Amino acid sequence: MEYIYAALLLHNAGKDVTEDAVKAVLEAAGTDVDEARAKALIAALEDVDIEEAMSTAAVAAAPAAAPA
Amino acid sequence: MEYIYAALLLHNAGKDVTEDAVKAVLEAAGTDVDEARAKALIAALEDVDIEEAMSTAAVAAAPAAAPA
Amino acid sequence: MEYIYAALLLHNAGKDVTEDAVKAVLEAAGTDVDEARAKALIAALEDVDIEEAMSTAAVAAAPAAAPA
Amino acid sequence: MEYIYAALLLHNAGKDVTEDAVKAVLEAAGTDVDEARAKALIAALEDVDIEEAMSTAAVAAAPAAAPA
Amino acid sequence: MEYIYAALLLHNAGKDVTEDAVKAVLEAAGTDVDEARAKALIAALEDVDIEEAMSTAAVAAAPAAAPA
Amino acid sequence: MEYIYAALLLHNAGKDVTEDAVKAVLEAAGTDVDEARAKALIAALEDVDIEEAMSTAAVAAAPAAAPA
Amino acid sequence: MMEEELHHSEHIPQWKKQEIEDIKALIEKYPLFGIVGVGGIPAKQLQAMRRELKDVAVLKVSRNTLVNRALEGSSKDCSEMIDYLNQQCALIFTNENPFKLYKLLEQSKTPSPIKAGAIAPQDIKVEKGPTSFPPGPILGDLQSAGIPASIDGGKVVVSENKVVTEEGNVVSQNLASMLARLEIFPIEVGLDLHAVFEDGSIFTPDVLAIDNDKYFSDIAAASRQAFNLAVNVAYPTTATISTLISKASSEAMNLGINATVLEPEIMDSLLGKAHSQMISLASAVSANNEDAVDEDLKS
Repeated sequence: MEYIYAALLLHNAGKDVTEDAVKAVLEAAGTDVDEARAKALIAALEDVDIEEAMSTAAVAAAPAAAPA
Repeated sequence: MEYIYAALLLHNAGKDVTEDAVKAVLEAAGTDVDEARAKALIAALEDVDIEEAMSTAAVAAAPAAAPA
Repeated sequence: MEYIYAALLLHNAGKDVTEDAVKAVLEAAGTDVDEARAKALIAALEDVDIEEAMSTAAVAAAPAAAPA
Repeated sequence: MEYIYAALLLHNAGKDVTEDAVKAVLEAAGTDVDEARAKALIAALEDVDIEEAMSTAAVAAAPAAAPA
Repeated sequence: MEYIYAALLLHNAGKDVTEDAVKAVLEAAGTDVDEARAKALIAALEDVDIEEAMSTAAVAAAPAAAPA
Repeated sequence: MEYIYAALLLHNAGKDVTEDAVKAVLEAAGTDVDEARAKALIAALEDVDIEEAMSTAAVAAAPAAAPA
Repeated sequence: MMEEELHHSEHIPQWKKQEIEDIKALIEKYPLFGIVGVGGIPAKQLQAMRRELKDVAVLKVSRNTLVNRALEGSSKDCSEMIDYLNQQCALIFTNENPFKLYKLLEQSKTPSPIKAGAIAPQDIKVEKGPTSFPPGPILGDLQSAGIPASIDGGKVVVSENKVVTEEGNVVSQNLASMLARLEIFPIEVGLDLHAVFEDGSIFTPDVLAIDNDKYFSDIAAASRQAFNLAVNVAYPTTATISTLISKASSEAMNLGINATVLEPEIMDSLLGKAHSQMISLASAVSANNEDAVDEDLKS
């Protein structure tokens, strides 16, 4: 998941999520960076609205134990 | 949330979540690092089992669909 | 409500929720303390499992906050 | 959560939620105060409408709050 | 399940799921192909809608928790 | 998702999921192979117990069976 | 010996030779053919089936001896199909695939009465309920056949649900007759596919029966497995990227809230959480002593 975290970190910091940016962040975290995985990530993110995908998270979080 | 993502990133990479590590990651992301925020993060995470905390649902699915 | 928050605070700090403790906290907050209420609270707490009351609290998904 | 309880306690008592106020309350409760966290709290609260945050929670908490 | 995987691979790649295509894929994967099973698959797919079957999987994976 | 199905196919056939194997399968399916994606897949699968990963329910949010 | 053979072949009637050639021609013409059992099918039903299938299949009824010769002599090397020939068979020719053919034939079967002396293919039951018969000798006939019957409301009724004969039993004449009169049809009668020959392969019913439900659920299962694998290894593709982002976001929220990380974006949730806890504790407390809480918190 580290590639995803890197992307969201950049997004949250208001930076462009690019291959180089992701690589820099991962290297700083001490992770071995696989070029292909970084590429694949950026490609997958192309048509995605990150904000929208993140707000789905709020709903997808675990259900409230049904009130008795 | 970028400080939190930095923590997730380091945790995922098997590194200790220290002030310096967090700073390095955020700097690599091109963000100005707020020393206090970094310190506060590390203080909050002291004695926290990150693996467990990230997997335990903290939030219920909102019945009042949270206004965007 | 501040009496309840005081109780939660003391409980979280691992301290006994006594009349004196509650009074000390409220005074530190700069509030006048109603002795009778403080007494009533402590008495009422006797048969209450604070930990349990806290865990049954439902937590809602907050609005997806815009990146800082 | 002690920082949050302290903030809400002050808010409910009609007091300003400042670093010093929060520290005083936490000390009175016998909690060790982390300067950075107190700072972070105040900073994080800057653009937050406490009343609003709590009313969102109230909607969600309602079912859980039905007295036993 | 290899015949199913082959069919879904072709389907996902936007290719027609034919006997020859399935056989080619399975052979490339180093699997022995049973003519009858390949034929049976294609015959079954005349009445079984892949998209429909796949969307059942999506529903099943969703959190059971849709709040009432 | 055709790269994933190629992996499932090879795994099912008891073969190693290598870049060349995946490419062979996809070529047999008549698809153009994106070298980077094949590499990214293999990298993601490193040290992964495929049997376990395919049987463990991935997180809540369900796909709307989107063709990859 | 040779002389005898020659002598014998001279006496094969032309029509037989022609028939053999006709069969061979059909075998040649169609991509596949099957051998079907036609025993026990009333002529009318056979005709009906022939009509029903006419757009997809050609049925040819011939003497087995002639079919035998055709199979042996066919250029398609299908003599092994002879194994599937027995009494009362016919050939069926079609352009459809073997599975479709099997399905069509199964679908064209109809429920039919069971004959006396036949073996029950499954337990045969009667169900409680009315019949159309007025009281009369039929009552005694039903009862002697083992069917529980009585008079009710001026009509003969079957008085309870009962298995009147078990699978494998021979059906008596009396029972067969009574079941028919009650219009209970326990047998599926139709063209019984013994085997299909296509492209050098022979397919038998055990291979040809397709369970659509199983295919459906297998596809669903495979789809789930693929999704599971992709998300669990964080493989980013159009189908998984939203879920992966969502997952990471949830994990960040979880960590932030559970560890009380005082970040702006989760303040609302943290405040909300504290508030909820306060309400929960307050209601527990006020249940014990109303005076312990504010006016607005009193339950």
